[in-house]
Amino acid sequence: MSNLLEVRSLHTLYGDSHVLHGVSFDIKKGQAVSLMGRNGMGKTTTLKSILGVLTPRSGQVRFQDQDLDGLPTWQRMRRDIAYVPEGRGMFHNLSVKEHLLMAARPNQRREVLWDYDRVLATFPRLQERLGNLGTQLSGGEQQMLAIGRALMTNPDLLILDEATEGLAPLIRKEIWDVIRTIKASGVSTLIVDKNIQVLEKICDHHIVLVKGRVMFEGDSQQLLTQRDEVESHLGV
Amino acid sequence: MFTNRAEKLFVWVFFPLALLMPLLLDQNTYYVNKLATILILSIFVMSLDYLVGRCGLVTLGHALFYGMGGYLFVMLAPEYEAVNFWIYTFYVLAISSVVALIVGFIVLRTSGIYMIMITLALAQMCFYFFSDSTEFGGNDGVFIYVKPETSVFGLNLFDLDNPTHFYYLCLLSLFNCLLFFKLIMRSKFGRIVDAVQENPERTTALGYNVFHFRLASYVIASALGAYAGYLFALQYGFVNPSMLSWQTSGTALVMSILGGLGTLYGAILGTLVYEGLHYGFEHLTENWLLPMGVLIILMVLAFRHGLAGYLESLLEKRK
Amino acid sequence: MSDTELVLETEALCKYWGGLKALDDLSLQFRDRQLHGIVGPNGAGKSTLLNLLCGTYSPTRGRILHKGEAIESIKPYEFSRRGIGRGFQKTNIYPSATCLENCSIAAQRRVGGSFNIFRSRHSEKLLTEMAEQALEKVGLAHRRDAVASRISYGEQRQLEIATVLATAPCVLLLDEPMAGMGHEESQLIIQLLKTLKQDYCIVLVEHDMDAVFELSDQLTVMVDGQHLITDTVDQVRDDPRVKEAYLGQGDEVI
Amino acid sequence: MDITLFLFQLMNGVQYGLLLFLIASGLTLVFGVMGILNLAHGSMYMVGAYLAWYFTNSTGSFGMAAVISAIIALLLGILIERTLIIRLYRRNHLDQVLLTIGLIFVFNALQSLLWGNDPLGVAVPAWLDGAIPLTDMIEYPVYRLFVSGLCILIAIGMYLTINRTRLGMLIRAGESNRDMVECLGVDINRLYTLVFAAGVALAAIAGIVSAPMVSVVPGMGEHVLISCFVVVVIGGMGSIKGAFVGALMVGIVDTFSSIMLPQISSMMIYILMAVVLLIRPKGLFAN
Amino acid sequence: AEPVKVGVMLPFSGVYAALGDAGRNGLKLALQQNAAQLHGREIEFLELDTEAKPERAPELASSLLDKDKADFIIGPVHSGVAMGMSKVLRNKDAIMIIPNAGAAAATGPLCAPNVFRTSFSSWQPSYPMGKVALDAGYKKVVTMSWNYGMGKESLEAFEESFTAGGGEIVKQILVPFPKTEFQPYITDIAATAPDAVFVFFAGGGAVKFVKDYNALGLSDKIPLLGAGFLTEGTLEAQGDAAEGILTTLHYADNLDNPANHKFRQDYASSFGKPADIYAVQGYDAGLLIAQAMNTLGGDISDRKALIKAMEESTIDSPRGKFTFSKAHNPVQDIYLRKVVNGENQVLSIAAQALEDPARGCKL
Ligand SMILES: Nc1ncnc2c1ncn2[C@@H]1O[C@H](COP(=O)(O)OP(=O)(O)OP(=O)(O)O)[C@@H](O)[C@H]1O
Ligand SMILES: Nc1ncnc2c1ncn2[C@@H]1O[C@H](COP(=O)(O)OP(=O)(O)OP(=O)(O)O)[C@@H](O)[C@H]1O
Ligand SMILES: [Mg+2]
Ligand SMILES: [Mg+2]
Repeated sequence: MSNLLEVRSLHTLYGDSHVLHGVSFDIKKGQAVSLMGRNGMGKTTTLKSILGVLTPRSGQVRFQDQDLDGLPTWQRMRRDIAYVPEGRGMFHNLSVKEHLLMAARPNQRREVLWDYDRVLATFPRLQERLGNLGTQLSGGEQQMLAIGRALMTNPDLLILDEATEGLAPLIRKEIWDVIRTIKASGVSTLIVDKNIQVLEKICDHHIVLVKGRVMFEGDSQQLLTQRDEVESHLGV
Repeated sequence: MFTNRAEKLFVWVFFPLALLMPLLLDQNTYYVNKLATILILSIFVMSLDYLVGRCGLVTLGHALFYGMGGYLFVMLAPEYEAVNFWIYTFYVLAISSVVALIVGFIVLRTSGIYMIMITLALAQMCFYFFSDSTEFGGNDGVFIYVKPETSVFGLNLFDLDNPTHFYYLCLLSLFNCLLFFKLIMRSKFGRIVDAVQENPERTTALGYNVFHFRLASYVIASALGAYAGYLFALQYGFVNPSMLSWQTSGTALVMSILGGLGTLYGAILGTLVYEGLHYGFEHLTENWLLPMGVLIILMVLAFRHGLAGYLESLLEKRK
Repeated sequence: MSDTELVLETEALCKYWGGLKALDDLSLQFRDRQLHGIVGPNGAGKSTLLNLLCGTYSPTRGRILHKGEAIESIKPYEFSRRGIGRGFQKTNIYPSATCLENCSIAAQRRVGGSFNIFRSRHSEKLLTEMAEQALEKVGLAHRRDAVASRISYGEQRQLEIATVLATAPCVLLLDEPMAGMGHEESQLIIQLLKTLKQDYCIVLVEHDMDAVFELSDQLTVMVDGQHLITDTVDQVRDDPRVKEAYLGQGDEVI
Repeated sequence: MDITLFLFQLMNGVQYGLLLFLIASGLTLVFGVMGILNLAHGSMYMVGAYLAWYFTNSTGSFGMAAVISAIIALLLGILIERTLIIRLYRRNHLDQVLLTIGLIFVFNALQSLLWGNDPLGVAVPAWLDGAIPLTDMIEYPVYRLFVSGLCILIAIGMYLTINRTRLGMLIRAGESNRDMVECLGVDINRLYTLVFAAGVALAAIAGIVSAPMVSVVPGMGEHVLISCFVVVVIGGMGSIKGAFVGALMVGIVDTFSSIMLPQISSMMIYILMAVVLLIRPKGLFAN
Repeated sequence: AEPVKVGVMLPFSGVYAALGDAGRNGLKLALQQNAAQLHGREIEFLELDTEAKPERAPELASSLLDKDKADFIIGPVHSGVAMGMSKVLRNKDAIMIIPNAGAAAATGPLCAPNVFRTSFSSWQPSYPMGKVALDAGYKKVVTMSWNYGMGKESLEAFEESFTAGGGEIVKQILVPFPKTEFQPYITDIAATAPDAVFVFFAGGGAVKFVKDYNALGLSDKIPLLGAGFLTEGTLEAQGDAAEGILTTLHYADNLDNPANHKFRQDYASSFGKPADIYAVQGYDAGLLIAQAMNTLGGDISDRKALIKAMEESTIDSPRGKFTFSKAHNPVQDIYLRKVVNGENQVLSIAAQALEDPARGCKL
């Protein structure tokens, strides 16, 4: 299996404060990878550095064997990466329907796996709220919309930052199911979440960040064996 | 009181220098007058800066109060009799406060661009009222023939007909104004003013009536704006509706942004630099608009937080 | 169970958004020194309920009683003055102020003197103490002087609670305080809420079931704006309707 | 006022309102939809009028001049956005006030240097230079009807683009959260450059088509600026429909108040705006 | 000897810039042509842009007076600015010469020994039109102008002579300044159907008005009369729409006198465009200075003598010879003109040596 995403020794700073201290990891095609860590350890920063929302001081990001360094965010996303940000990124002046339609685009191979109807079928709750503005939705509905919107771009790599935050158990389960489906369809995912029990089952590969450094990296088997160590990193 | 390094530096350089200025200028009537005008404008701009920069209430109708300061005097004072300056200062402050209370009650129901526009609308109405009026000189303006005297308990402090005296009155006013605003910002009231600007929703949820704080600030700033207009009217004894025009509000806004929004002392800086450039270019070339415009554009691009911000970053680097 | 005083009460409370019944005919009772959990699927109207209870929205119909007095038509800021404090679902703090200042703003409401333009904001010891205490309680004391925008998301959530605590409320309305928090911090909040509920009436909306089950004295389940059940945790947990509508069957990952 | 006179005045009001919409349309886009506070909008209007005058004289054809001027304006818009506005998106909105006031100064100076200060006139193109007699007293110039038609076309076009197309959704989304739009793989910078340029071009087009009806004079931009903002705000930020209704309201109210309430007609559009905002603090059609 | 300092306070930017330009051009031309009369003294020009902002007028006037110690201060165009200037300059050492602003007050209640005007009072160009209208047999007239001092004074002056001769003003329309949406008013005029319309407009507004009036088809149905500014400096922009308009003014392009021929030729060759009334008025301000200096042999230090010399001078202006009234306003002929082929052509003299009543002046 070849590497889909290669992240090499990222160093990212906010002004003077050095947050990432050489983060490196790989994501293989079709893999689901979890990124865990306590609050403020640099998970979101890592994601934003990969996407080019933040400019790392040094380090490389390669996606599908191409260098992403120096490319603007939109060009990176165009190579079929999708992002569900922490805080959901709703547009206050667009309706639910418009949120989905505006994002719609086939992937680089010009396939359309996710279209408007499929997204609505996946999140029936949204169906009822099509005319509402994004910010008028309940928290969970917003989360679904954010995922749906990301799927509309037919990504090869889906990056989820705390995607199940604020979701009811039943819906959370639905989301995990969706992620499974997505994974089964060959889309890779990078998931930031705190629910280690679930991640253990869904993801093939796990990364734990502590203070901007990768403290653990391994598959679910390794995670199981080193459970205690990992949990101490996570403060469980 | 003046905690910020740049601010301290500015205050320590500006005010002593301003004190000496009439002596340095050999009491040249024009220059002293010109500087006094700048000081008056600084008061006006500072009151706007407080409103825009510290309270987040952007208005394009501040000239309403500037003009009101002038016209109130014209309306209240007898035409050929010297009145007492301090009593009329009180009148101007009191009446403009009442007006501001009413106006604020209306305009503060809206926010953002809508507030900008509704303040503009009210100021324009007032502008046209005086512009079309026959009793207040209409478009051509009115003269104030007799300047007030300034005695307190028989002690005559300033002779307003003397430019140097008038200059010191303006300087004193400006200094007090800055002090007053600093006091406010340092106070417990100021804390809530800051809070309201940054997150009104949160502040409401914490149990503050945001509207009251905004209204109080609006009244304070408007009254001081009116005071500036009152001084301006007295300086040459000429009041014209153009004091009320939106261009007056707009220019003040430009000065306060240029100076560095919300820094208060930046208002003085902004006024000084804007007027200085205006003066310089105007005497340099008839097409002064061109260099002036280009320089303004360059300054916006170069200074993230206005001149005050630039000053601060300079001091930061040296540290 | 219902031995403590009734603090907050809703009677047939309704909130409609156009045709949507976000909240329909809800009658609940919240008691002092109890933690009242509210759960329900997304969009069930939980946040709407909290928004009504703290005056952000005004109800379409129905009444809200605080210690027997109808308060549904008073001004939003007066809710807080009556001691109804609220934490938001979306983090809602003063981003450019320090953590301490965030809490000071809140504490000053109680100390008073907010229209005093002559008193320095830093002069009052009592006020600072109250703010520090609030930070202490949520475990943010070490971040006292950090600017709020620069602390992590989880910490911001903690700060949010601290801010509410600094107003010294008697009713605490919390909307998903644990969302986005790590285990350790969540644990901290759970502990905190445990202590707090000995003094306050707390209304907690949360999707973290472990926390809700552990903390709630009473638990209400809402579905689509309607009241489903209010009972003790054990009763609710085993209710088949709740399983169907909210919890789902068994483990999260099938 | 008898019924024919009333109808005439109504027609005047509608025609003025349509023209106002045209002049404000660029602002609706740049300010209402994109959220850029462009005070130099009036200057763009002025530039359009002067360009139209210049090229009408040099090419001898108004139609040709209109096309050339509109293209120049579009390029000018791209230039301004790329070099100046782009640096301000992430900064305080009020910096845009300062910048665009600087631009007003520059444009006024350039106008004076390039074209002098005398009032200039552009003749109505011959193929539109007719008039339709309405009564034995009054006739209505064909050109004005043509302009009204153009305004309606532009209004419909803008409405559909902004509200119905994916492009329009992206533009609106950008106003709400630029980063997020970029995270969906959209080149938001280029998009905004184009929209800004389109706004500038619309302002210039308004200037171009107005040129034969008005006098091309220094300061003509500043006069229309406030009216444009009034129109956009009455309608509600970001709403094309609102701007359209707002423009018609202003046009009609202004027309009738001129005749029926001359004492306060100067204040009338401000009174109108104040009343609208007091009843609906976010304008008529804000969402 | 020291150069004579001539301060120029005119609008060089904004709406009135064209008027400022023309006035200054005329002034400079006059002083250049008559350099011989200055007895070897150089002229130093100090130019300030008033931006037509009244609130800045006192400060700028003070700049010329107190800082530069100007001997003459020429300005302004705008009446509000004139008021602000006169507040500072009245009874001061410098001589103020107004080359355009018509405000009655300047040579009325506010007249002063050191304030001269080489242009007109707003009364002058409009008053004679009343008689012209009566002679043409118009009985009912609608008057219209912007709602500001100059406009209102013009309409009053017209009304004064027109109603005195038995005419009737059926409607007076005052348009808010500087609005140029004239269509509703013109429609209203059409509905009123008067014998003629008398208007005061100038500059860009005049262009717009004449175009609108023509576009709505009224120009060949209801004759348009105006104070001459309606067609001064605006004819090119107005194009055909202006043909046939009758105006009264103290000047016309084709006045047949040597001074005018020479002036127009020199002006056109110096500045590349035809002269208009604003240029003439500036020119005459220059002539006034030159002539007074000539009388005094170049020594203007005695201001009393200077004022006397100015008061007594007769200006050989392109508009014809004129003298000054007690209030320092020109006593001049007013011509009736008609626009023919894009030119203001003289039909007759509408009023001979007309003197402003100078109401309220105590000189
Ligand atoms: N805009 C910013 N400016 C300065 N520092 C920041 C900024 N954003 C984040 N930080 C700091 O960077 C560190 C990492 O933040 P980040 O948001 O990446 O953490 P995280 O792992 O995503 O945490 P969480 O689980 O709370 O979302 C934190 O310590 C935070 O204080
Ligand atoms: N301002 C509004 N305008 C229209 N509809 C709204 C508005 N606010 C909320 N709603 C709708 O009301 C319903 C209830 O929303 P609410 O936010 O109370 O849900 P919730 O129970 O808090 O859900 P979650 O657990 O996802 O936060 C939702 O369907 C939402 O779309
Ligand atoms: Mg994060
Ligand atoms: Mg909620």
